[in-house]
Amino acid sequence: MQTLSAQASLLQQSRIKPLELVFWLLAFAAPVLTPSHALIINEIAIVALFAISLDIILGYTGIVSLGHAAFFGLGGYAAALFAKHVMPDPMVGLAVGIAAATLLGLIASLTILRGSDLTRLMVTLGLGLILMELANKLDWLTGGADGLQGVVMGPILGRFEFDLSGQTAAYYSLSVLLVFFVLLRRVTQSPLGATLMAIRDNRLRAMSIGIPVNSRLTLAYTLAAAVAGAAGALMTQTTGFASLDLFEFHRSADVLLILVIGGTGWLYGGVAGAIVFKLMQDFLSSITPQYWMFWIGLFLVVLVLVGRDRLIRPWTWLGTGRKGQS
Amino acid sequence: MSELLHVDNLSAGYGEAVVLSGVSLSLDEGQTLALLGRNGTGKTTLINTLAGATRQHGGSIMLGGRALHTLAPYERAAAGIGWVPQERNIFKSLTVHENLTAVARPGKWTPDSVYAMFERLAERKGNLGTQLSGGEQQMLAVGRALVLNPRLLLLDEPLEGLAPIIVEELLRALRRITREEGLSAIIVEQHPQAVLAISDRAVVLDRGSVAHADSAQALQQKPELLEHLLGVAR
Amino acid sequence: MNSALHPKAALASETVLSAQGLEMRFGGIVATNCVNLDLKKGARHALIGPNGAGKTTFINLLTGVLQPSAGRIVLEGEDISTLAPNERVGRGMVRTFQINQLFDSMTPLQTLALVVSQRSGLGRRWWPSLGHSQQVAQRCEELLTKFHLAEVMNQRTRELAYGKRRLLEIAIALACEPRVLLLDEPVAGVPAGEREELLQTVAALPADVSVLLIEHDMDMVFSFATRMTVLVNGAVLTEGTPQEIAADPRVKAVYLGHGEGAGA
Amino acid sequence: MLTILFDGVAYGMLLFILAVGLAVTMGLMNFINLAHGAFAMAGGYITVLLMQRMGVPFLVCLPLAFLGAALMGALLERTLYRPMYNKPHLDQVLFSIGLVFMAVASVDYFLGSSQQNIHLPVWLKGRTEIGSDPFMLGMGHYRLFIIAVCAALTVALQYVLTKTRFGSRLRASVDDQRVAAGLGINVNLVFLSTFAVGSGLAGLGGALGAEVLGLDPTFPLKFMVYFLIVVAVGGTSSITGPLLAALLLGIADVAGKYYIPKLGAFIVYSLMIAILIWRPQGLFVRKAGK
Repeated sequence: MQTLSAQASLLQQSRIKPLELVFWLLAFAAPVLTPSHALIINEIAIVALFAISLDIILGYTGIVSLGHAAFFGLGGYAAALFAKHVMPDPMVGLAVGIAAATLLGLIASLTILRGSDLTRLMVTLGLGLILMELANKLDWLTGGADGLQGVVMGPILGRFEFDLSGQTAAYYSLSVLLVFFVLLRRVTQSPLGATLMAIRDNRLRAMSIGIPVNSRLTLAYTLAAAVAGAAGALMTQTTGFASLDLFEFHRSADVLLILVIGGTGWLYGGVAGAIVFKLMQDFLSSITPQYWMFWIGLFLVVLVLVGRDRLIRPWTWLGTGRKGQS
Repeated sequence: MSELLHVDNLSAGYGEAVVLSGVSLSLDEGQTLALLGRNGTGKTTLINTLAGATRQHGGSIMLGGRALHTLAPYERAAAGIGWVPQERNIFKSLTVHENLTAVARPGKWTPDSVYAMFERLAERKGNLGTQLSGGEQQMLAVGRALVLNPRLLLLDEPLEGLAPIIVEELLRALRRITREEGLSAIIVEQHPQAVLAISDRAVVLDRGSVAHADSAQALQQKPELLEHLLGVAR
Repeated sequence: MNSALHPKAALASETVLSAQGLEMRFGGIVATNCVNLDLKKGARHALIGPNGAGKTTFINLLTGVLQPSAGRIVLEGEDISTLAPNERVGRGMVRTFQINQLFDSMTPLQTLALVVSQRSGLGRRWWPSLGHSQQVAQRCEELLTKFHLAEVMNQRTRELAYGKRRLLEIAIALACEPRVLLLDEPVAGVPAGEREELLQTVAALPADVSVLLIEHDMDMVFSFATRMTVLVNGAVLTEGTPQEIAADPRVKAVYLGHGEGAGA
Repeated sequence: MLTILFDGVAYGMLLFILAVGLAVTMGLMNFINLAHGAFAMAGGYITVLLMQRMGVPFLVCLPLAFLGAALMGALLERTLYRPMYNKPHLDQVLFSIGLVFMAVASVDYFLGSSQQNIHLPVWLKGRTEIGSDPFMLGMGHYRLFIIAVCAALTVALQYVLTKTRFGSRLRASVDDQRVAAGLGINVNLVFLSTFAVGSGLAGLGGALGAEVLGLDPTFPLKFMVYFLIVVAVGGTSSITGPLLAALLLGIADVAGKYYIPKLGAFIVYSLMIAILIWRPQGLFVRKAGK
């Protein structure tokens, strides 16, 4: 009594849903509809890109990382330094940022192949801290603690100047986000994406059905690093400034929180999480400037105790709800 | 003879796998039960369920008139369970003496009485768990359960994989513990002959339920039944 | 040691898998002691023996999880003793697990589509969707129907009944198009109600797949196997047809503990 | 050069006392608790408050810091930590990060974000130097005090672990939790007391370390990495592993900052990564290990 044939069922899962189109139209309309909010839209787009990059390794491949900011920061600094010293064109700067992060991702992927969650946690954390130390100590290049000054960006595609209102920046970030989103959406729906999920769910069985686990882990980690580098590059290009803050621990922790708010292993989780997190941060810090960290902390503790999946995916409230979270 | 253990319609397993279904058996005070059956029929699962180390889906277990199945694993030793696990699982980073003193409960059996019964252990008092031979580990596992001064000793394949002379020594010790000292015990074994000789009753499991229950002597006289239930036969 | 070849199975007599003098030592302990075992094409061969006989170690040697101290493993004429586990799968040596090893957050359909794609070399495709290839979807439908998983194909694996999970466990191995299938206690822990479905499915495995079954359940062994090897203390005690093994006094001694066969 | 070594040893001993609780609880319950530093901070602030507001002498504050942090540990273990044990590692990480954020923000709110300092009693101030220049050993009295206290604590800890019944029951639980419970050891109670003592030691370490490591609301975040290095490199199957790892880390950090200030911390982190790639289960854990 098969309702859908196997192929129809699989294709139906990866088909673009109308709701998605509505979302992206709204996203691209936002900078025009609410010009005053263009800057925060730009920030949300960048954080969303950073979040979906972490989702590739955390949500889809099951690798815990507390140092994803390393790639974000490297991409940022590479793009900024390139713009300052070589060529102000944003697109080429973006490519340089991505290339630098990809290279670091490839090298760093050797560290996450073996060991337990704790070792991966430590190694990724260590990488983030090393890069921050390097950026701090190579002050002749990076401007050290007070950051890189004088980063002037040329017009995008030679026509769209970066203006103070931030509308160009917002559209630039949104378009880059869309490009990477479509790319990652295809990857996660593809056979390759399925093998990553298999490794996440059961590494032993993934090996036992012929999946070369280590090369797939390297592939996923490098891809995630590249996308994180793009997000970092967008950050420094649209703000015209690069500082040690790009590598800060709280940035890696925040993006983890964003993913958890939006739900891991679901790409839109990173986007939804970024929107909620940024708006919450904006709202809370206006009330209690220094102490919004307390509310984020409380939110995290409650979220985990209640069970991550239950909170975000409303259909699990109605469903059997037998198993609290993934 | 008053009834010590009463198991009624027990079903249990690990996670969702249901290994035992509808198992009922009873044992009187001072008696020894031989629990037989091929591999994978649920012998170890039954012992582990009595010790509280499995997921019990249903049924009840009464020990000396008190409900055992509602107790947390660590409370079952106090209730009278002396567990000798299948893999022996002696504590690797503790010395032989510490393995005994760490869990000992007041009563007739003390570390010294264990050393008296197993001289080999007395010589190895200061050695770490990892430095013992298979036989010595088995004796320590039995001794460790004895110093709990339990009402019911649970021995899971105590003779498995041991040299014949060690098997003889362990059988002598088990005979002394159960026959002379009157301690009730359930002994799980694949090879029926050795354990039937020192048991009063026998239960044979097949595919998670009781296939046959009998007195030990009666079962020893039915080789063809034994072969059907335990051997390589249809 | 093995009986005369059946005339009608002349073609089938060709050996698909051959373990030659396999040895495995952990420190002083010899877990696998010079084991020779030949699996004919389309064989239904059972490997039995008491606990601690070394069956699991032997399986880990065949699948490459363990490297043997001595001896060779030949699969269809090729020496695969040094190949990594995932490469052996590529050559058709596939195993199932006694304790379910499944992809809990995926559905049976996604799981099988992944395995079939990986097996047909599409595993690295990153642009087309999982359901893109018609052949993959077709093969999935065959497997889903054969293993009675069609009506649960879109449910989360974690929520399936235990019997269905055991069926998926074997379906995954079949999706790897094995030439040699190592079935590790397929009916372990399956409640009575769901055993029949599993027994039929195992009986209906494709004729050209050579199956090595590790099982304690004698009903299953006798209804399934045409040849049997008895492993005791890591060494082969004897090999033969089920009837020969059942009648063999040495096997009785090992299982029932008469005389010298006990313990040791 | 000897002074560097001396300071490194003092720093290492302090790190050990701060991190040993985390090592044992992680070994027992395989629980990634990044919030361990918050208990150390609690001990530090208890001492600061008692000394500044109630004039309690420094030496009396130390045991109070231990008790305060231990009490907090027991309370939190019973309420918040207990439901977390069988959750995946990611949840445990998020949970403990949440706790750290709450601790940092609330201390900042109530006690301000400025660096706290402790008025050490007179006899703890000052330095003595022995030997001539190239081999001059300069020993700060306070660092000497730290080494003495931490050494005493280490000996006491080793004694409790190896000579007492509680110690053998704890090690048995770490070895095989399932069988330990089946033989009558209340593993949850063992863990509660270990968690409390571990937090208490961290609190004591926080109080002792306020002078050397500094004390401000971001303490738990700043030193979280160091605690994790001691546990990851030292392993969790014994306390000698973390002790050696802490000493190694202390000396490497002090020496690194002195000889190559430019890349001081860089050395420590890359050393850690190298060790973890080479032996993921930790440097001092025997292959058989857990």
